[in-house]
Amino acid sequence: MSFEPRIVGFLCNWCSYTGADLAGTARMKYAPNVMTVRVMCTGRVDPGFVLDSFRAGADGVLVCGCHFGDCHYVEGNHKCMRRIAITKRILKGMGIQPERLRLEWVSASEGARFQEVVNSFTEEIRGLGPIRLKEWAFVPEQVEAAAAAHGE
Amino acid sequence: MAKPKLAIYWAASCGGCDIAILDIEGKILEVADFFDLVFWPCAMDFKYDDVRKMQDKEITLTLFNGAIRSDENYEIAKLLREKSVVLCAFGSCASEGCIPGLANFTDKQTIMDYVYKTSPSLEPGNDVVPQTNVKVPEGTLHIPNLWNTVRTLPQVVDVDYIIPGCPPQSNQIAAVIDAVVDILKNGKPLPPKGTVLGASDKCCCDECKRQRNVKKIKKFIRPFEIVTDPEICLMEQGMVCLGPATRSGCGAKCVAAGVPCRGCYGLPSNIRDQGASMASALASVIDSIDEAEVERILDTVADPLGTFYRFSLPSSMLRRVQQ
Amino acid sequence: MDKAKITIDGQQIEVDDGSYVLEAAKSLGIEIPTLCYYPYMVPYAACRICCVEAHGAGGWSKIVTACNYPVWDGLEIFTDTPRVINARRTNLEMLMANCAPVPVLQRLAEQLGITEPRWKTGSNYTCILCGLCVRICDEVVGAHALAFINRGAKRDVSTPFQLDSESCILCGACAKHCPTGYIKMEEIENRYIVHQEMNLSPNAAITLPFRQAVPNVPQIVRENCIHFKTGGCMVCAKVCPKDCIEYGDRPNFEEVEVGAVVIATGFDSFDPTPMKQYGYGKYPNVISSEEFEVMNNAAGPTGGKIVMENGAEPRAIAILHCIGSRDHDYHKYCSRVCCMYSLKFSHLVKEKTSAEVYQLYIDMRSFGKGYEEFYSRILDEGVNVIRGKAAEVVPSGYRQHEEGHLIVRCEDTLIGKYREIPVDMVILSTALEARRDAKEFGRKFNISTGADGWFIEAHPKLAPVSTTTEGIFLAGACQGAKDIPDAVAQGGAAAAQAMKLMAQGEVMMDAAYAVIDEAFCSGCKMCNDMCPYTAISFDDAKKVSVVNSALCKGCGTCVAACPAGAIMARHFTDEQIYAQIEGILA
Amino acid sequence: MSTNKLNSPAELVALKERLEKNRNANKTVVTVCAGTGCMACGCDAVLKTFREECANDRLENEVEIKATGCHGFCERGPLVVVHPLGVFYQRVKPADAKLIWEQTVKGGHLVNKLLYRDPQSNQIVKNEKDIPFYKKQMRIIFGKNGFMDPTAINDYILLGGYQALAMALTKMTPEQIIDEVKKSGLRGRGGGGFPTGKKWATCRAVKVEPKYTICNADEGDPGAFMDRSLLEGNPHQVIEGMLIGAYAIGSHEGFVYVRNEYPLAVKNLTIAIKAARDCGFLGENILGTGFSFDIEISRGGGAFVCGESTALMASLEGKVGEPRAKYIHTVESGLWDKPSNLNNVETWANVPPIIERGAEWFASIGTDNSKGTKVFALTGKVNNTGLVEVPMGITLREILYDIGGGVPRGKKFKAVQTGGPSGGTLIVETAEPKIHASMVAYGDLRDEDEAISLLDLPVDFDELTRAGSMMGSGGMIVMDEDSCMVDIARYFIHFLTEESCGKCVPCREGLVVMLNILQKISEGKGTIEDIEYLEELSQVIIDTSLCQLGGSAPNPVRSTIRYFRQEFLAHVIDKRCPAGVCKDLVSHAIDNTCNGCHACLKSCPTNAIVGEPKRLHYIIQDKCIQCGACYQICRYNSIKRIKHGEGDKLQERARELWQPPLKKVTAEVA
Repeated sequence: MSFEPRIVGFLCNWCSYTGADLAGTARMKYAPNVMTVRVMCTGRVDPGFVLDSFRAGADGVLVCGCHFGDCHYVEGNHKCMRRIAITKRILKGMGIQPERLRLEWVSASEGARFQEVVNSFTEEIRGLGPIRLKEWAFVPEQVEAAAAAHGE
Repeated sequence: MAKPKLAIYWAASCGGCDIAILDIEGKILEVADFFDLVFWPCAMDFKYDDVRKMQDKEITLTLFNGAIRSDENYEIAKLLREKSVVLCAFGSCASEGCIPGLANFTDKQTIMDYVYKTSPSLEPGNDVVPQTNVKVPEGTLHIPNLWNTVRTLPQVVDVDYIIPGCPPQSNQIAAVIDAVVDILKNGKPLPPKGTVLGASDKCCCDECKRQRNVKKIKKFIRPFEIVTDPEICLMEQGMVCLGPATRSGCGAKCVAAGVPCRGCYGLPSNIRDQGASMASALASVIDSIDEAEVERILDTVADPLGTFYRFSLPSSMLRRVQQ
Repeated sequence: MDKAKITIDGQQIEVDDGSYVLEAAKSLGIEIPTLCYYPYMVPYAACRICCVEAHGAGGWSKIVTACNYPVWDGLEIFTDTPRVINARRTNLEMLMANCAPVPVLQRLAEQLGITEPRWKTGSNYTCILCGLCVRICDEVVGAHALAFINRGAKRDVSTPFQLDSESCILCGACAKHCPTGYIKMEEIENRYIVHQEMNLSPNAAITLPFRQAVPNVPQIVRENCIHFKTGGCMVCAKVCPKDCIEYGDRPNFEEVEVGAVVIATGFDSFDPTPMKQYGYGKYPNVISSEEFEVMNNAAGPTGGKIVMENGAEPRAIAILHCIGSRDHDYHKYCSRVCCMYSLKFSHLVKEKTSAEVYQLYIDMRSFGKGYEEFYSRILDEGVNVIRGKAAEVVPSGYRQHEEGHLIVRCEDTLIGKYREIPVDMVILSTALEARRDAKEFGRKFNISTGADGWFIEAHPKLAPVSTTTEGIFLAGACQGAKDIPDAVAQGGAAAAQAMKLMAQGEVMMDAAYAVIDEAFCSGCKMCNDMCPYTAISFDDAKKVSVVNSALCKGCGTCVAACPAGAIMARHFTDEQIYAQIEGILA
Repeated sequence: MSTNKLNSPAELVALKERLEKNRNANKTVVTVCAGTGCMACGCDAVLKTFREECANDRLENEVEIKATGCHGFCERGPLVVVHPLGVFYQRVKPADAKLIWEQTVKGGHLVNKLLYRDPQSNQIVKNEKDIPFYKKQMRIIFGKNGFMDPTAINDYILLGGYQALAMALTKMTPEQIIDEVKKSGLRGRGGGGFPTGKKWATCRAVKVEPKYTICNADEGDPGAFMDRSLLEGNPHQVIEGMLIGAYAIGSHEGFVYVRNEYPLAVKNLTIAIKAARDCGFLGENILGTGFSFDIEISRGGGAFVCGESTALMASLEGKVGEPRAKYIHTVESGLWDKPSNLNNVETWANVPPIIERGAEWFASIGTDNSKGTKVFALTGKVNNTGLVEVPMGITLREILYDIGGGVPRGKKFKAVQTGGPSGGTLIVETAEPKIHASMVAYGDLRDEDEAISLLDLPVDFDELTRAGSMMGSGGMIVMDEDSCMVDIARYFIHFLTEESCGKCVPCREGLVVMLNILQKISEGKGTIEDIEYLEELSQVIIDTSLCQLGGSAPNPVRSTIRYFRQEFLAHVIDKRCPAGVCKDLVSHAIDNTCNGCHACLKSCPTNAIVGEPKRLHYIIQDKCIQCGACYQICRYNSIKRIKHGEGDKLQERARELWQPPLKKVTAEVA
């Protein structure tokens, strides 16, 4: 069975979430891989959410907000843009391809665009393959077994 | 009544925490007076076997400093957990990984290669690399195995309390000891499990005397690049100061000296990832709405990960770098 | 001050000692002719036209100049003795002998009964060297940019070294007071049609801010006022009988606390200069609709006459619709009002001139009440309507007599033919567009603008005058192109909305807002500047930041920014979101 | 020069005595006139020669060489006087200086060829005072000039200088001084003739501080140079006069407005002011009396109008030199709107003698209303030109014949013009018929047309004014029969047109109109009406002009029409210029008296004269530009100025009559 990426999508309430809604009501078909978390504004998206998504097993994170100038909260999207920029650096430093995090501007009227973004991102992640965080959890049994092996 | 027993141990650490304990000055006599010091390898000659021989929960209090990064560290951690009533992660290494935890940015093999093969201070051609088991005529010599990933104490055993800091400030140690004495002497109830002792819930800024105002940053600078204004928030002067994302308790001494906070007291209670939190805050105050300019400004942050995760990498959300 | 009793032509008058005969005579209604006298300057006594005969005790008499002869008690003045008249006439003749027949001299000559000067020296100066210009620049304006040069018959008025003066402040006082027109302001805009500057009045320093201003009192325009350039002049203060002139007055900024704001900032007119094909700015007789309005104004530069650049009446006018509207290169929207005002223009043109009018339109959108009827009426008036957007305006230059005329090229889509229409004037019905500072302005009120720059209403159908910011309402063309009835209707609605808020006395709040936990906030002030709604303030007593929940819109930007995790976004807490992440990835 | 400040009048007296004691009355002093006139003739070189000779012979201690101020007899410069012999040498060349040095200074002999020879008696005159030119003069003001070095204050003190000041400051109140000046009858010498004492009294009465004392040294009249000579030759007397005046009116600041074309005057005055300051005559606490006064020099650009008091003050203030109406007098509101007392150089110079010798003495000189002396600059067609100081009331005849020595080349006096450009031209004698023949025909006889000779007119303020001229600053231009009055009027009006400031209409435009008319007349295009127009314009310009420059500007026209109406009529009716000056109305022609001396031919700038030597010469009329060069040069009176267009006719006739000259033709000419 082919790899089905798991993607967390943070969508702003006013543009992208509505845009997604529009795509839905317009019966536009798009990849089901994106699981959305609604936030009031992309300005709410904390880098911690992104890191936590990867920790929790996501293969990609998509953040969608209003176009510059259209932000319902004037400039929350600008702040998001800056935070995403720094988050990508963290991801890169942590050994995760920064492409796995994508920021897109989708307005309420851009259902088609939402469809296109989701599809292309899904395909991109599919190309990148799954990520499994190595040695994230501490498993005593593994450690003890190794110790035993060494202790001979 | 028999004296309560106290154990102090160091795992992967620099020894600074032990010195910090000694730094409580006269109080150390009070400690010696009140406690029966049963285990402190740094200070006196004790054998692991002596501990192994003890009854379970015979030790009243264990102050454990140092990260867990070898079989030995892990074994003693488990041992002390068994023998102690209260196990305290003492200092940054034990509680969040600290400097030893930066090893998680790389892996065991790279470290071993560098230390024993490629380091410039080595004689060329050296290929003597320590082995866990070496057979010698007298038998097999065993060296504990170094782990690929550094762990924190709470990640490997159940920990009751955490005393943060690299090292914990002496006055905070003294206060904790006073509280412990108070509990033991007067039968006061224990704080809930998991409480962070010797620190507060607020962040470093709480103790910082510098004036804070609107922060708008066009370029990040490093401490040696300017002569700092003694009155104004270092972050407003363009430095990456981890103070806002660091638990208070240290007295903000570094900041008072003009050196930005590096975050040794660890993350405050309400957040999950010190580095991400700091990064988010920092990105928020960058004074630009132009993507290219934002990237340019971010380029001025030297070693962002090392800066944001200097003390907390093993306890952060991602814990280690992915290869 | 001491008084002096003097007699002028037999009439007695008591005036201030030391005042001048001319003023005294004036107050008696005796007009003494003069060429160089100006009430607000030191008498110069150069023209000698004002001479009168002074008689004193002891029977002496002499000719003196009235403008600067100080009165004294017992002085007797005669203004019309033969000697005086002769002196005036001869002096004037001397002037006329050397000067061009300028009207001011001609008039005076007529008054003194001279038909032709007895002498002519052959020189023909326009300047009569009355010195008004030099003195006004010196004494009143204080710019000291003009002076007499040379002496005797070669005397002239000039700037230092006869170069462009650096001291000149371009006030024009010299030109204004020059009685002969010798000094002229270099006319840059010697045109009937005032492009760009949509002034309804010349740039006088004392003016009404605009017609129908409230309160309807004049004000001093500092940029134009001589006093504010040189510190001199102040003639208005001398003239004002009520001492109303106050040079120290400055615009005041007053802070008013309000609970609701109605934004009605209107629109900008589209600048058709970039549309090269219509030649706006290139051909003088291609004008914008706003310029046509200025011209049509009875108080405008042409006095309401519809004229071409050269002052002549146009014989044919083309009105081009949809300039900048319904145009993929400029504005895609329909500006809604142009069709109707274009029709109005053709009506006005027909009414005021005998010109032929051509309307070139894409679609005639006469949708309002009575509008279609007006359209029919225009058609009855003989206006030519051509369905087809004008392609270009070119000069007609085939024949000499056609110079300066224009040709409008278009396709008449109803007959399917290419047409060239010769006209004298082209009016461009320019689009309505959002004010260029709308975006910046919107930021002040935290309201957003759409792609076209118009302010966005909260909901196009359900909340057409509200905005996403509570208490801010929109009215008129700032929200989108609309005509007067629509704007008035929207204004009424916005006012009602504002009234509603006031009547309620309390404000309903959204449940999603941010809260700062004092226990965790250590006052780093990271969040304070973060809030676009200035909902976060700093509590200096507690050294913590606090969120005003009434102002907070719950966007959560501050929550993400707080490095200590002290801020909580209600309904979007960290725990909730982490739980969601955990949940969807489980 | 003393650098010791004098702190009391007594010290001044002591200084004078000391100087007198030190002076060797028998010491030989060679004075060389270093006035501008002599300087132009080369007195510098003469002076240098004397100094060299003196140095060569090591006689510096025995002989003093002194450069003095103007002696007045400029016609004969450079002038040298050897004291104590009192020998007066004239027209001394540097080579002559050597001769004088050897013969007179060292040897005590006279050098006859350099002595003055009276043209009338043909006698040699040894002493300066015996020369007729000086005999009729009364040198009150210029008296000290010849004896002192203008740059040496001690010379002035030795000659009694500053004694009047000391007297005024210590023995007289300001009121007494004003009284004395009033009694003396001194009137302003600048031209207006306003009583000086009255002016001072008015200025003193104004209760505004500060008051300014101004000396008008802006001498603009062409031909007048007495102020210049005075400032150059005796600046201290002017300074002393100003000091006394300032004390009288209560002023503490003074200005000398001097034109920058007088560099020597500026230089000498600067030196004198500094010396006076050093000696304590200027500055704070003068001579220990508590009175303070100082003088500043202001140099003018040389505009004629700046001699007018209000224009001068405007110029002093740094503004354009333009007059303003004087309905409020400058003594009340002048320089910087403060009371300002302005007097002319010569007026100031008159003050010290009045104080020193008393009002009665001064009032004894001159006529009823004009007291004292007046300096005239005698120029034009007269033998002895120069500066002459004469008592008021002297007749024109005395000035012209006795002092001036008559008209050169045996021509006849025609007119004398006094008072500068704005003055009038007075008839003296005329070769023309008194009444023009055509006048009878027009019935245009007037009172003024009665022929009168004004040769015996006493020269004073009122008489000159009555005669239609004015005293002015003292210019006196003598004209002989070759001067055309229309041309003279045109010349002066042209000058005034150029120099009018242009502020008021009558002066600026009226003069242009007048000039235009005069031009027309001199071109033979005038009409009878033009003369009437000139008279009418004159009246209106006088009536309505802003300042006295304009108010007196028509004087040249008025006076010439008054005395020489017939000459004007000759121009407008006969189209003829009797004096043969107006180029459009005259032709030059050679008559049969020509002896072919060739002088005229060489002088002609356009080569219009042709002729072989010793043969009759001939003027090609088309080429002649009527410059008159030949007329001036012809010694045989063979060049005739005749009515325009008649030259060839005369020359045709001359050709018929001409005969080769005899050997000795010159005898009949002399």
